[in-house]
Amino acid sequence: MTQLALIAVGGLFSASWLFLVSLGLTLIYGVLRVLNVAHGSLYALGAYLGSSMVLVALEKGHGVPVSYLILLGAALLVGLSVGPFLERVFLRRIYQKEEVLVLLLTFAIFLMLEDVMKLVWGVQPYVVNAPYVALGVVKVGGVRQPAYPFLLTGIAVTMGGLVWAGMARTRFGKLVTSVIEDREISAALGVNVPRIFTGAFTVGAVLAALGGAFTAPMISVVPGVAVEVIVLGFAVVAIGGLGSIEGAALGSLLVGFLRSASVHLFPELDLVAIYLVMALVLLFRPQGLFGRAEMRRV
Amino acid sequence: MGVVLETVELTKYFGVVKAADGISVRVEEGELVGIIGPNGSGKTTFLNLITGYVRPARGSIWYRGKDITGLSPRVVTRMGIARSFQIPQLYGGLTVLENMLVALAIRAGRSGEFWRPLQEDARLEEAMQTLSEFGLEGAAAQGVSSLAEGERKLLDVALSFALKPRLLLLDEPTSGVSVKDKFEVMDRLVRVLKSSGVTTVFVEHDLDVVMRYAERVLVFQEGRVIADGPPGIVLSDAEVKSAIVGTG
Amino acid sequence: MQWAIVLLLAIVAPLLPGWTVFLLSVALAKALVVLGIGLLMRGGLVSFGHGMYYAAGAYGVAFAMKLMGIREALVLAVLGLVAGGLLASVLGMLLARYRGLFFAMLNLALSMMVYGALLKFYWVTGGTDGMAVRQATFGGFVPPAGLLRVAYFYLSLGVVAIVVSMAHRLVRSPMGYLLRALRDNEVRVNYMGGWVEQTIYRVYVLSGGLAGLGGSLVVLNVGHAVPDFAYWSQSGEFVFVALFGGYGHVLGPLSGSILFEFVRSYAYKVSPYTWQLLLGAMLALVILFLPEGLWSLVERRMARRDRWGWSWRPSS
Amino acid sequence: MDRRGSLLGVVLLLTVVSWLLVPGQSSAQPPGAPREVRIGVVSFLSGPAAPHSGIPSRQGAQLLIEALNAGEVPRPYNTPGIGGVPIRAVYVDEAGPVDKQVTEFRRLVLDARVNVVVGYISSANCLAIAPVAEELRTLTVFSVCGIQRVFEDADYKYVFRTRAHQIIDALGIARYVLLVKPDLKTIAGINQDYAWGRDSWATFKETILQLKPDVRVVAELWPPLFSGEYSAEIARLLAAKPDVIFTSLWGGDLESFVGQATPVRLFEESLVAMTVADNLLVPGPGRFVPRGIVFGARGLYGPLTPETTLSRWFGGRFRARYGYFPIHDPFNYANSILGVKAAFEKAIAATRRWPTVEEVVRAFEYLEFEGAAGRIRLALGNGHQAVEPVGFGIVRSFDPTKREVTLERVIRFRVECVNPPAGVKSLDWIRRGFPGAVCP
Repeated sequence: MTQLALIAVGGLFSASWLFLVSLGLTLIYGVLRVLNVAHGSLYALGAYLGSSMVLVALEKGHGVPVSYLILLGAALLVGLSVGPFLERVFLRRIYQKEEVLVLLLTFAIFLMLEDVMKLVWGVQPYVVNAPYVALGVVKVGGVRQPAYPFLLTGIAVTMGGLVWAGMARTRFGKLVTSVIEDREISAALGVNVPRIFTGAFTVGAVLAALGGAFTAPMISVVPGVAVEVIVLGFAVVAIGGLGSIEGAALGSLLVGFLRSASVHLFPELDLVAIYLVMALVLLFRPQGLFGRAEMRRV
Repeated sequence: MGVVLETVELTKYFGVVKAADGISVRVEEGELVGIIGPNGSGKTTFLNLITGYVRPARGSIWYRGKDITGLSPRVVTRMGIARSFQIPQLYGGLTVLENMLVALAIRAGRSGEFWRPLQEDARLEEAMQTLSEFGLEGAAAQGVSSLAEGERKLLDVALSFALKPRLLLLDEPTSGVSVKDKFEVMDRLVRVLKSSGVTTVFVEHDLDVVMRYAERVLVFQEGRVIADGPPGIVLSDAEVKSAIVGTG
Repeated sequence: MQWAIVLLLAIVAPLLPGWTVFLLSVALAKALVVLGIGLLMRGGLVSFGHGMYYAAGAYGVAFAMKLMGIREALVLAVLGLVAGGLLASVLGMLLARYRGLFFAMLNLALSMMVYGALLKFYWVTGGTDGMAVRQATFGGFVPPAGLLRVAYFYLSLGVVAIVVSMAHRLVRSPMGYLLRALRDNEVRVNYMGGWVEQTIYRVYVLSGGLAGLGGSLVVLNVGHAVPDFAYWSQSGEFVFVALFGGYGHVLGPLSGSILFEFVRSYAYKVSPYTWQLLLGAMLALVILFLPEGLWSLVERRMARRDRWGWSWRPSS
Repeated sequence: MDRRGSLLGVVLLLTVVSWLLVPGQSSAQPPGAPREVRIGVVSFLSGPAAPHSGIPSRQGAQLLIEALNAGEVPRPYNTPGIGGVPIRAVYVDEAGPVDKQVTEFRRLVLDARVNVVVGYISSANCLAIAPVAEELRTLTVFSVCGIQRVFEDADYKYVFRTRAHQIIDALGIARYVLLVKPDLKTIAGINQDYAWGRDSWATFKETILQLKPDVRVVAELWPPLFSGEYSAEIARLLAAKPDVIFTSLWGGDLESFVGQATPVRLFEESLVAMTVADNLLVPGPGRFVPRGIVFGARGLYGPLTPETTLSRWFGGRFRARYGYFPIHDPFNYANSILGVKAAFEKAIAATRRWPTVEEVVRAFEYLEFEGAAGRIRLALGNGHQAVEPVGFGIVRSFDPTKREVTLERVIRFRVECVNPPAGVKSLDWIRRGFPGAVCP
């Protein structure tokens, strides 16, 4: 019983994190058809800026509660500045090119940002876990569990909900949906597609930075944190269906629970679990769980 | 004269749209059949069904006495049914000549050959000859993306024609072609087709074209064949006229 | 054209400083992988998992040496080709159905599983510590230390020369054109009666074999095989080099690979702390301003010469 | 001889000796000396292994080389440079695939013309580089990498390792926990899923089961390298309640693990034994060492460093310059460089001229030299592989400003206790019950 409860809670934590990491990725793909490798860099930027800002605030004597707002602020700062910058300066130039070329461009951006972060923050590790510790622990099945990951779950659900509602309810969201449905027709109908692109990329960047900023209190932020995120995010998005928000949610849950179960039941599988799911899903449903199979009109 | 193509009660719905609703049609050897009908009446779907691009929910398709229902476009094409497309389906990165050479290599079953060049003398000769039949020899070295729409349509048909099919299905060969050039394109097409004697079914949007070139007309409406006969008789029918003009 | 380059490399190599010869050998070997990936890319298929075939070739050599005691360089190279090709012929049956990003991602997933397997079966593969590969022999001889690198270099060069000229034939053959055709319009290939899956499968197996061949030559040069060979970033690097050099011409991957290795080594040398920045910036520039790869510069230049009427290129 | 004559003799002798000894004169250099000795220093300058390993290593190497050139290092290294010849360091990034490392090594030797290569942290890189060093006949001294296979499975002439292999860490910590917790019944392990994690856990488990066969293993967890998120693993460990948890996590992974395990009091529930705990002492905001853990530093380094003239000097200099007491990596790199100096100077003393590589190698074999933190003896692998003592303690307190821990119940294991005798493979030695081991 205890084990089941632990698997469930661990799965939920893992899934929340994966969803936070993959939501922006799938959104950007859905709108821009760009598989953004630099997503990992935005995540790392969020983590670095978040932890260093919290650090300064704590040193100045601000209480821990403020730090959550600071993390949010850091994510917004990164997303709203770096996001549009990358989109306008780099991506905009080559949208009409093949997807792979764009993907490699984001890979180039990723490489550059790796060293830029090193130049800005140095190679010293950042461990700023006050926000993590402050939330205390809860008991699950008689076993102490940190409460912070529940905050992550909350943020993941909120963000998922906001993005979903934003797409369904707001004018911008409807424009985005129309661009997703058919770029050419939307453009012909007077939708400002480039603006939609910048907007969607920025939202995706904010989400990536948010994932990084709120993961930072749990981990030691060191060079290279970006790399792991990319592959995990890609895997989740591929499982769920490229461009699908529901898919990212389901993919996260699937991978999260499998990882958690593997830790408790077959620890040897931990490393390959996610790729196993990915390969199986893609073999039987290549478009992903929620992806749409597109048929070409002739 | 034998039956080349026969469909029996072909049925296919896309959601609530009846793309094919029990189509039974028979095409004889050497015929030149025109299909007309308003947008969304199931004309293109009919071609897609025959060639295996779309699988029927019900019904069967017979080609020269063989059941070809559910076979893939590749197999159907190999059996001797070629088609052209409403939006020309060309290899945009290749030249006109290369497009034609690829068609010829595939027809000859040489597409897996990796040792000898595509541009073999015999193949080149046939390619140029076929292109000149369609009046495209002057554009041979051009990339297909730089062709005018009429030329693209012609090339699209030429590629199918080069496969030496027994049955040729053409999807709106003159759509996208300017009114001025429309008859010129059709004249050329029909001349080539007639001289080769290939059985042809063409889908058309334009009443005048069908009137002038088809030997027999099928009128489609909401996935059903509502009239079948010589153009002069069928197209003078009031119901048919309202169906085509009214919704078209 | 390619023969002129091969000849040039063959003459120049022994005169170059020692580490350059080594770098060239590795670059040539990797060019084979890139060439295979480039062939697939001509067909519109991008694999982010060819590292697994590269690793298959490398580990194939390591196991052949360790378990069977085979040390003959050429035999080992062929074994690498077979290992890569075999793995690709199995996985290709699944993968030939997929296109676009799905193809890319599925390749990535499979290669990460190969990576995981190499890591997991550590009692056989040595895990992340990898497997050592000893010096190979050439026709039964062990070259003296001073000539060893040159021998490996000529082996790589010879293999590359053969493969490049075969690839050059292939891209001009019906199969080569069919590959470009199906990239442009798969539907039309089907409607000509062409067998898309079969063509993709064949090219996929071929590219897997080339990756294995490249892996075997790299590991003979480097002397050590590690699971990282199958890691996604290695596969990504191959795709990058294919684009960098340009896959429109068979010499693109070759020149791209050589140039890339030199640029990377140079970046390590001049800025050991920020070489990624240099490399990233270079990649971004190529993608933004030369999306057809560096070789397109050469082609443009040659086209201009043609126009001036003193072409020295054999008719093609 | 009368007194005056003997006095004259003494004066003469002194003059000659001082003429020979005074540094700074060109005559202090042996004949045939080059203008400089170039040393390639390879460590991770980018990627996740940089902050806790690569950068401290480089700091240690740089500090020592500068001090050597200035002649500021205490005896017996108080002569400038190597044999009077100044050292020039060429730093190289160890990040990147193994073929890149082999290429860079060749470039160092053939293009940058280094005389010696020092460094390497990754075991895979050490295994790959060793044969290349042989081929290029270049003196290569490994500093940190731990894999015992390098010298147990092969013989090398030009390759040395001036630190003990990784067996001492896991074997030593197993002996330690058996001493401080003799009644232990259950153990668990959480180790990264790659060679270092696997080898460390195998060594620990085998040693425990060898010495106390009734111990049960209740969990073996294998998080991927650099995963950074351990809540599921920690929950499993809390539920399993093992007496002792062994971990070889290092760097950012270790810090993340500590950060996540502290609030749920894992370190109070079980005795957690960390072989690379000294990584937690690298400066950086917000980082801490939990109380009550078994603290290992891969030898006698960090807080376990013995008091010697050199260790006091190196530790003091290092702290003054970089703000923390050196952990094992800077010590390891310093030891490699000191070993090179010792070997060169031993060879110079023997030949009275600038030695060839072969002569340095001969001098290096079975060398015993004063390391930056105690003596280093090259006893294994035909005199190419160092043996070292190792020690552990339990953390009583941590001072975050000085970045220092206070340890209690410190136990040091002598060389003969934790290193296999020459000619015996480590794992065989453990399985056969440590024949010849001399333990407290």
